[in-house]
Amino acid sequence: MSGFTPSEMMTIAAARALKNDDVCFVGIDAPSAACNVARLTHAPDITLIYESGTIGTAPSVLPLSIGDGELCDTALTTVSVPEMFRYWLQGGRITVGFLGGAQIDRFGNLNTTVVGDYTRPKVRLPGGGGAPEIAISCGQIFITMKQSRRGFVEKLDFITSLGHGTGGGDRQAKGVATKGPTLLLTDLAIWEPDPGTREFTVTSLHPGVRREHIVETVGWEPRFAETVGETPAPTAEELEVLRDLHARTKAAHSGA
Amino acid sequence: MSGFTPSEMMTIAAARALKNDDVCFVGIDAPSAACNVARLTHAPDITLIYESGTIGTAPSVLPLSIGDGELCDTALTTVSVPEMFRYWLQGGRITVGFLGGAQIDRFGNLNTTVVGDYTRPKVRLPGGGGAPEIAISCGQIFITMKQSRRGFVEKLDFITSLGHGTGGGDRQAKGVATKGPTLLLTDLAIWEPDPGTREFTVTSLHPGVRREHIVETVGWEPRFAETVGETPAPTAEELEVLRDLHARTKAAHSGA
Amino acid sequence: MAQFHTLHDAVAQNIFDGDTVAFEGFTHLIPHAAAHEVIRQGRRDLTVIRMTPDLIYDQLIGMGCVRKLVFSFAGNPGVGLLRRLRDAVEEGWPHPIELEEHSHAALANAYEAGAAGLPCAIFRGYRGVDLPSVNPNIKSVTCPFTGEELAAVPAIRPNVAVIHALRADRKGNVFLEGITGVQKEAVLASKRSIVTVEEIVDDFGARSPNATILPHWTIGAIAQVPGGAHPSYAQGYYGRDNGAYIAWDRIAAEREVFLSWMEENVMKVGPEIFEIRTARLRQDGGAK
Amino acid sequence: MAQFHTLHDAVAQNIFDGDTVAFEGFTHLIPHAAAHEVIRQGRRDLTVIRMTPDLIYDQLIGMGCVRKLVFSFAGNPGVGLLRRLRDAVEEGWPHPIELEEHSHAALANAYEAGAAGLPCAIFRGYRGVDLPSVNPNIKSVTCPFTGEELAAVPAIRPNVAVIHALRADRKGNVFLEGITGVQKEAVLASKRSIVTVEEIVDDFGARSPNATILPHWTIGAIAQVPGGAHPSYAQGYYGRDNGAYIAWDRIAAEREVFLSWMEENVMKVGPEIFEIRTARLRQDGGAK
Repeated sequence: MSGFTPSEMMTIAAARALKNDDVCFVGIDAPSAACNVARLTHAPDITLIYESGTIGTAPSVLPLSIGDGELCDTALTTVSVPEMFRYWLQGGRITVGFLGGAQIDRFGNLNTTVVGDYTRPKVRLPGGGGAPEIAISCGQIFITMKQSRRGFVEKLDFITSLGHGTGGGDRQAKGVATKGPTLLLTDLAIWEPDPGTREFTVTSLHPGVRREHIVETVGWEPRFAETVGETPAPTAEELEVLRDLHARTKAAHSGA
Repeated sequence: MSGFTPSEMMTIAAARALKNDDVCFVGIDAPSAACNVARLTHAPDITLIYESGTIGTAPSVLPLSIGDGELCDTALTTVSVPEMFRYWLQGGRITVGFLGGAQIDRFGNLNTTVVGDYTRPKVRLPGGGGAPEIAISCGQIFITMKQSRRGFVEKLDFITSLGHGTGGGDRQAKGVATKGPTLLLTDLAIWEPDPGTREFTVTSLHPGVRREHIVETVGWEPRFAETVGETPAPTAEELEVLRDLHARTKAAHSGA
Repeated sequence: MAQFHTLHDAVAQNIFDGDTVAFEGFTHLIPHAAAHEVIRQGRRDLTVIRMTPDLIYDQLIGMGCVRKLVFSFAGNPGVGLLRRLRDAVEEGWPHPIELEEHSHAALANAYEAGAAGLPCAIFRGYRGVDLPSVNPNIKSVTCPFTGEELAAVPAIRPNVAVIHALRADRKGNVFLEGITGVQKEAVLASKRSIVTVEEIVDDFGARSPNATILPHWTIGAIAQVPGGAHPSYAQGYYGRDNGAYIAWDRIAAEREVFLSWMEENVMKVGPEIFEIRTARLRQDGGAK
Repeated sequence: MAQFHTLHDAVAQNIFDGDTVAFEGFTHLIPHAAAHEVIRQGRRDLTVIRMTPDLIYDQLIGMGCVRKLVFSFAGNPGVGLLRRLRDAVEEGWPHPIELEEHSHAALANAYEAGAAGLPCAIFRGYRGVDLPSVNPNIKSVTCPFTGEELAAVPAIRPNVAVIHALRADRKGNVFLEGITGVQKEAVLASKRSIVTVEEIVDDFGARSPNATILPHWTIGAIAQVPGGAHPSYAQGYYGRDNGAYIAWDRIAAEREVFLSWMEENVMKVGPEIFEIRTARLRQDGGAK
């Protein structure tokens, strides 16, 4: 792997999965970078929505928070937070939501609440924020996370947001009609749910990544698709757009 | 009764009952005139709200509808209709609501839905509009209606909005904490609820009106307070303000 | 995804016999031109929803387009009753119609719930009144925290919402301001939508960051129809034609007068007539 | 009825030990100056509500003002965790605090229900997750029309709402725009309110007819505190001080560093410091 970092590969793989007519509920960090790279490359008309209420934003730098002023300045319009969660998220108008977390299990359930016991936590994490309802109201969910045994666990300490539950038809049985996590984009691979069990399965390894790397960084026995592809390396254009975005962002945030 | 009409007396009596710090939910016709006369005389800071969403309006002419452009042009701000009914009316922020109707009973319950049977009506009236919730959510209700045996009935054909129900504590028993109708202002008199039975009782006769006039125009045996006053006749200023408002209104609406 | 059409095509491709259609606009921005196109195209068996039926539904009902009316206040604002609606309800002319009657608060909440993707709305309402006894779509839920009983009505989810807005941009984003009523909610609650607009602009330019804008991906068909709200009004474009509202009372009083008025003023003309009708009102009522 | 006060008096007269207080502002317009005044006046046993606790609650918690926290996302946005909050939850320093944890959707709906005078909010949420098992204030209601089970949470009804807005006029009407978050709902849901503003103007002048304005009769106390949102921002006045958010992570890491920072930057100064802190940000971030 030379010429790009695993993080860059993860972000660019996420960007590629977005379509020009998608309406995305964007989180901070990797999702924000992925959505904006998509907008600046193959999906110029993609609609980006941040939970602060900004609809159709086109920031020139990545926001540090989900409510930076530039998101509002470049938005088609900005609505109140209750309206955002009622009319836009719960109303079923978001095609893709991005999630990540401190812990994920094989079915794409996520924990961003606590490590350890809820009442006596080892680490008190930020909590769910928008995630519990993003997970059930968006048409589909893309998850971006870096692989590690601490994060990719056999059993979550706390279920903050629902993926495919216990697998199979469990998500539907819980009264949720949306697709849930359809892509898990990591620094090492692309994972997709098995059509039957809904367990996340490696379908593509990033350039230079071997199966052992996956096994070593996941706290369960990972499954691989019958044919595992190789993720195309970032193009020069993709890398340039992403790096320019990060450079502009760094300059803007340190200058402020 | 010379120098002013019974209608004018009714409107001016209603205007006088409004205070400078009231927040009024205004209907069309007499209530609109009363509220605007109050604003142009003793209550310059009164807040007028129309159900179209306009908050703090100060129209120079009376609107023909509750959503005329001038209401919006002169408003502090204008909110959506769902917000008007949720945050402002149901939220308990209105101190006085005005109601009227085709029929009223002695407890201030009103009918604006049908004359006759609901499914086979003799006259299909407009229906409740905002009235059912205005009646229960405003701090208190002022009713303006012209007296007639057709309108002041022993029993309503249909209860569109709640007054004091069957009297006494019935309103509270129905789970309604607001005061309900505290004033009934007619072309002939001022009525107030009896403190115990909540039946509307004549407390003041307009100049020149005798008790027989009340009895003749009401479909039940009307009650009179122990001491019945005489409503002060409209002052020259009140009449001038009201007539100017009507003249401006007529000119504006026929000119349009 | 917003598509630009003629009004004829917008209606032909989006409203079908038997549909549930909400034509909204609260005094301001009532979509008269679109309703007239529906009448011209002879749609039948419509369930029409509207808080304040107004002239627009008097006309649809009188022309026999309507099977059922969902409403909360059926009057000619400031003038009187709706005579064609009364004739249908009281005399069954041109045919009987079904009524589903609510209060304003109920319908406003029901549109809001529709926009919010909920199956029902809850609110404090209908206490001590008769409407719940004649409308089975008024139920109640109990607050699980306080035990208070709240009214519940089903969310409104029409097949089609029809509104008139001030302007669209070339992408199909739609802008409205002033008295915005329940139009945004009606569009968001509906599967399809038709939006008539006063003008189509390159972009909306300087505006409040919180302007009421429906993004193009929430909109179905857009048709430019200047004056398309007449005799209602479009803030900043033309004023309300109060005289037409007052005149309607006489036109609607008699079946024959009504039918010949509709023949002359709706059936024989097209949407372009609305610009002519509002020419005078653009001078006094609402120059931008 | 809005009363103009110094920030000192606004806090002294409206926030008391044991009160439930919502300091709101969603990234934009966070009322830092008011929170610092509460810390200076030594309030105790507060129940504080906020969707995104942020630095402002890290400071209130670290200074021992808080008995209970109601929240949905406790992070330093884009930077990391809130170290003073973690210390209280994990180590009980300076004393243990009680947590009532929700999702954003739940709290947004709960504020909305509070503003709307309802006892509870219903929404589609919390399916298949663990939060309802640790928060008894998450219940459910069944839609009486479809049978769908919906989540229910109690409405938020604080004793006091504290917000920072852009401007007030001389009557005490309050104007905000941009990312307005849940501030309007928080004020309307509360019994009392404190609003700090960037400036007081004679009148708001030309504006959208649908501008977000809280009428003076919905407001309690108004205090002019230019820069009062810092290190958050005020759209059109000054930009977000991202550097201060990043620096906070280090300041809050150690108890002693935190305490001495608070002594220097909060206890020993007054609200006028906020104008000085934002002077530089007014040039780059957000000249009007």
